[in-house]
Amino acid sequence: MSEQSYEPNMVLSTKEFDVVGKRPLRHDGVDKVTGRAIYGADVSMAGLMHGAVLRSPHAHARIKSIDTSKAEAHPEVRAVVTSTDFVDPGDKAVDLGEGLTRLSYIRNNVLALDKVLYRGHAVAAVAAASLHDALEALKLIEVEYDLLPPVLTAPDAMKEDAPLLHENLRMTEFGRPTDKVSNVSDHFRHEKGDIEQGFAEADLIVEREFDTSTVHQGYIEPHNTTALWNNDDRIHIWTSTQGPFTIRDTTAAILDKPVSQVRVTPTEIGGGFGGKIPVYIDPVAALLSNKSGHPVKIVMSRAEVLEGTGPTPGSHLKIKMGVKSDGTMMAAQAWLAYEAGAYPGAMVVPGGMCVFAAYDIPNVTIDGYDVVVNKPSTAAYRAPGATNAAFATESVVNEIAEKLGIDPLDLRLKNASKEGTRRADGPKFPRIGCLEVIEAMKNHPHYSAPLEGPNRGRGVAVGFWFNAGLPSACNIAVNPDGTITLVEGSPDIGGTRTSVAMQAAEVLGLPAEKVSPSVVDTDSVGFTAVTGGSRVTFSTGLAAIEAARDVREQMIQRAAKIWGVESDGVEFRKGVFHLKNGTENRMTFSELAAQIATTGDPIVGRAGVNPPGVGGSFSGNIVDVEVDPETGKVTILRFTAFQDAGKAIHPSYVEGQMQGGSVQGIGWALNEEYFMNAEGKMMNSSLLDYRMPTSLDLPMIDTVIIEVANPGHPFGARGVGEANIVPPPAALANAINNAVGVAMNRLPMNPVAVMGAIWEKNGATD
Amino acid sequence: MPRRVHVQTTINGEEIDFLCEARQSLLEVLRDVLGLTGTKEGCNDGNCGACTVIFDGRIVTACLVLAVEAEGKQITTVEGIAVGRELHSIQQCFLEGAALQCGICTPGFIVAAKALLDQDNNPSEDKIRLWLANNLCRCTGYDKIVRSVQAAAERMQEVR
Amino acid sequence: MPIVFIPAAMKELTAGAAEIRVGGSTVREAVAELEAAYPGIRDWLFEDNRLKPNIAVAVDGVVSPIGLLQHVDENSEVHFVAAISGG
Amino acid sequence: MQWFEYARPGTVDEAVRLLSEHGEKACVLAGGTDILVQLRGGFRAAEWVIDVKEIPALDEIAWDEASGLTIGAAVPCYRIYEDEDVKKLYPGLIDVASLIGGTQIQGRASLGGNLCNAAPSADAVPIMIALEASCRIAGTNGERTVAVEDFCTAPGKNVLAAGELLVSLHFPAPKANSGAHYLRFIPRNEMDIAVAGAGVSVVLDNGNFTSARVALASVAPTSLFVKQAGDALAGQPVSDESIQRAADIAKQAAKPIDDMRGTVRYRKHLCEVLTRRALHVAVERARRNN
Repeated sequence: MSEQSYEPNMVLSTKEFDVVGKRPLRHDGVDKVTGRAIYGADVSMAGLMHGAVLRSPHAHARIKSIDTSKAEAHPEVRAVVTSTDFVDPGDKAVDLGEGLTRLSYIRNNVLALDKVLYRGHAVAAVAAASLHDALEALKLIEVEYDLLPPVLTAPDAMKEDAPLLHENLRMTEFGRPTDKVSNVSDHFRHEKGDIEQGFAEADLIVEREFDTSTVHQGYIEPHNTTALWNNDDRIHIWTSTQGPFTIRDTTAAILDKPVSQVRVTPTEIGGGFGGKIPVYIDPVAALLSNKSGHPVKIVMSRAEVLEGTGPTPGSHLKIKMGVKSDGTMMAAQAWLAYEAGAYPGAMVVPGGMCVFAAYDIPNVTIDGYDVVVNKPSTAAYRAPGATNAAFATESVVNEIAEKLGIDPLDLRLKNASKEGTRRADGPKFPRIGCLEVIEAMKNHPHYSAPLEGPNRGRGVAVGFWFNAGLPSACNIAVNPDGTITLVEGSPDIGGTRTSVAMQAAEVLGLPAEKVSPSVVDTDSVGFTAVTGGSRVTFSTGLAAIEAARDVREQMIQRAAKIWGVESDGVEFRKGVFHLKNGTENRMTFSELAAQIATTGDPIVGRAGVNPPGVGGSFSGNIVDVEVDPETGKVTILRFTAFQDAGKAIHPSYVEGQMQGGSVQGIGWALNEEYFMNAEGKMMNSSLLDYRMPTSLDLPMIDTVIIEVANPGHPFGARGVGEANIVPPPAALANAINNAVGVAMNRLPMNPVAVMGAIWEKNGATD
Repeated sequence: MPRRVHVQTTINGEEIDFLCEARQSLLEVLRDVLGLTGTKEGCNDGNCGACTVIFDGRIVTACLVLAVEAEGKQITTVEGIAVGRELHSIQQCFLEGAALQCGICTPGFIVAAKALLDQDNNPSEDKIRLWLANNLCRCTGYDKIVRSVQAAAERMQEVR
Repeated sequence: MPIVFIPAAMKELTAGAAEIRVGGSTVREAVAELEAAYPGIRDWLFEDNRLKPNIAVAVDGVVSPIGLLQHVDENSEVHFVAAISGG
Repeated sequence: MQWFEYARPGTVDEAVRLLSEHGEKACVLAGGTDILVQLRGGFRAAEWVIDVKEIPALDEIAWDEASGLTIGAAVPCYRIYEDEDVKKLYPGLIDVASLIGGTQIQGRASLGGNLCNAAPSADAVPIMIALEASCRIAGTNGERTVAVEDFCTAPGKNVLAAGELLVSLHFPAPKANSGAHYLRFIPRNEMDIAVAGAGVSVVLDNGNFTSARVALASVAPTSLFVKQAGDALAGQPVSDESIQRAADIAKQAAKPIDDMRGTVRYRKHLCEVLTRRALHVAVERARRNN
């Protein structure tokens, strides 16, 4: 498009502030454009050894023996470890940031004990003077395996005669343990209303099945860690992680040490998207350090990242929806089976909570199955579980709209969830922006723009993510020059130093540039949960607001002391302290800050929060595509992303989240997949063949930020990191269908798949 | 001790010599021997562009160059893009345009974009996208990167 | 009195009742009353004398960070939902 | 990575001497975009890496009307697509030089390396076959010349004996009213391996094909020269029908496999589509050269 008659990035602002909503430069920006920022792999120290991990070449096998003697004899090798080097503290249930799991699962995933459950499963590790030597030494480790048949998909793993990954895994059903040994670790159900009655009252019922492939978060920076097990038995870890406290707690649990003995310094982090929450190599590096007496650094290769860390689940889904002929949704049923990978914990629980979240439907049943398969143990990925579910639901909703001859956005408006709508899992929605997002989509010039030419089509879809609150801590100190230093524990993956600093600045009437934010180690700030769940700008932001209010109160008291009045005689407006009652006495923040040292104690604000009032976020896409009917290749012509941000604290980085999430959704939709052979080997474990979108595969990603204030945040903010990845696959499926008349029910919708669907539609035999 | 090779080269305008093993890549030597850790490793097989450097006037991925090949060459890394305390227009525009989120791909993009603007000060959006297609970014969806390169091109034209 | 919502899959514990009015001013007190009336509720919700880590308490639609300590009033709706965070 | 020694010979003779001295234990380094990945991944072993980029004969582009175009085996892609003679006379070569890898890869990768690597998916090979290119090979017993279509023998294998070095590639001067084009299909728009590719050349005369050549990528163990597809066009009028026939022949000739990049059916189908589309572009180019 050469002439743009519209604004590519719009903010539908509902409330203005002094700092919040502006676009200051990010505080860590200069270091990141000059190459000075220190990421995990950049960490270096005297005596550093390089670690490397031996990984299973088999997807499912029993380990008969591991002989490390030849590797140990290698002249450059300083240490070799296997799972027998862990002290076994016994098993227990632990909650390490991403819900409940068993410690044994995490420990066995870090280094396999008796079985390998996926190709790429870590088996042993070495530390040597150089990485080249460490890699050569890995070849000297002899592992004897008894091969077992692998099972690679949820439907296969659920069969009665399927090979079992865990001989003692008993299914939990409806919240209670059963005696059934199975690859299904959990079966849950949400019910609302009377599903039979609902379908009986429907005029149109659409029922479809869908499959989605395993996909990876695809952060550009591989996992890395440097561990020093010091002579005083304290362990210091420098690592690239979304959750330094999670790494601390998990590593301590695995090594059976008190958390106080583990200190984690989060380095700059090169992307995570949920994938850098679990622990992989940190305890291994710690063991190697303990054995060698040196600090040990491990950096994964790209193949290790793809084969040995947690992608997000592939899934098999069935959706059935019934509507009145006027479009009123009467009943909806979902059957969701997600592949957890090697250990229980597929993202099917949130998938079940999101699958019909956008709609107010009186009768709903949702069944979810958490299924282990011989693939890497899965991890969160941006609105985990929701994208799979929305692909299915939104595809069915689009089909209903087409069958009823109703505009797909009108159908959604008619049934949209709103404040007070009861969700299928029970609670009522608080204030949400579902309607407002859909209305903004309808009103956008993209939706009414003509789309001409053959094989072109337009698609829409909406998505939802709950977002998280969880604990955050923050300290603020006032400097004599009128600036403040802000200390937080949330690794900054996308500009959150600035979005957090801006909230403190707003409270104190300062420009954002007068805040100096730092992300510090686990010994230097109060417990802070992961940078995940779209929570940092909300929760750590709230901590910053509270800490800033604490500073403001102390500053008011100090001004009152200086002026010799009670503190209620001082008023603070826009960065200036005023003496009430008519006099001209005023002090700017800087003027007062300069007097702190001579008028009393240093001023330090602090806050720890665990906020309720999390605001969920709705999102939507309008996408235009052109399909080459001879190759099945999909070209995106135009893409507009919509999302409710509550209040966009820093609109540029909100847009960035929307654009990045959209493009990850596009990659998931069109090309990304774990292409496994029958033996469970990933055939495309490189960035050449795991096809993430390049700059040449995309148009500009236009954005519309909708602001439906979250009552649970002083400025109205909602987390914006995740909901944006949810709609693209369904919107693209819809657009492809609109372009060439084929309903795609499987991700990825790559050229082979689209061509196959076109052939099937045309009845072509060759 | 295995035989090491002595290499003389020029990095960011400074003559440098180092010892390396023949099997070490330029990326390894930049990062581990010379401490120039601004050049990042994302894949080590030429497919992500995070290790992009300018090598005798052309951008290459440093993971696919042997360090011994640096003999007598002129190399520019991200550390050599700013002039003294003055950020390059591309760096400034990346900051102003919010063209980075996690920042791990940023050095590669900045080096690649500089090489582009050095040879074409008014590239089309398509040309920018094609030129940068060997640089993967997973955070931004490229929109703000492309816009920031366009903005830098405009700014560099104004300066001239 | 607050209303505790019983998920369909748990209704066999409550003789089929889906919504139960109980006394108490915190979730913990409400659960204690519920257990007294319908033994088995605690086993579903608790492990090691605390709420299972994969279960969260939502009062009036808002997931409570303090769980069992959350105050409930006369008209509160109490749900036990899955605890999730995200990516 | 495995330990190896490095040598940078300055002449063909010196390179040949090193290669014959170390035999199977030596490998040649030009742009390194394939070989370094293979050495690092352990797919290939070498104790000596012989860097041939500084040998003048491997590093030059030369054109004259009588003998045609010579491209040194180690000349990186960007120098090919920035060369004025190549731009004017061999647009088909520009097609491939500008689509191998991305900008960074094109700063290093060479046509010679693409050929020696002998991947079934090599993008440069089909167009070189279509352009009737030949390979100048130096060895201890002097030089020999091999047609490009005879150079690769199996995936990763070629006709070079131990001690032999590919020096340069030769392209005959383009005939009047000729045109060529390479078209590949990839799921992304850059940075991808051809699912299938078609390199074609045509020579026209008064609305008829005088001759044509068609070669395919990624649908056989080596780049596939489909002589019968080109022969079917010779003497035929330039028309949708004649082009379609040639495309159908290409499709029948393809012997692809199922893998992560495509199925047999899909790849055979692509051979028809790509050959047809490439021929139309080649015809357009031939007409413009009138």
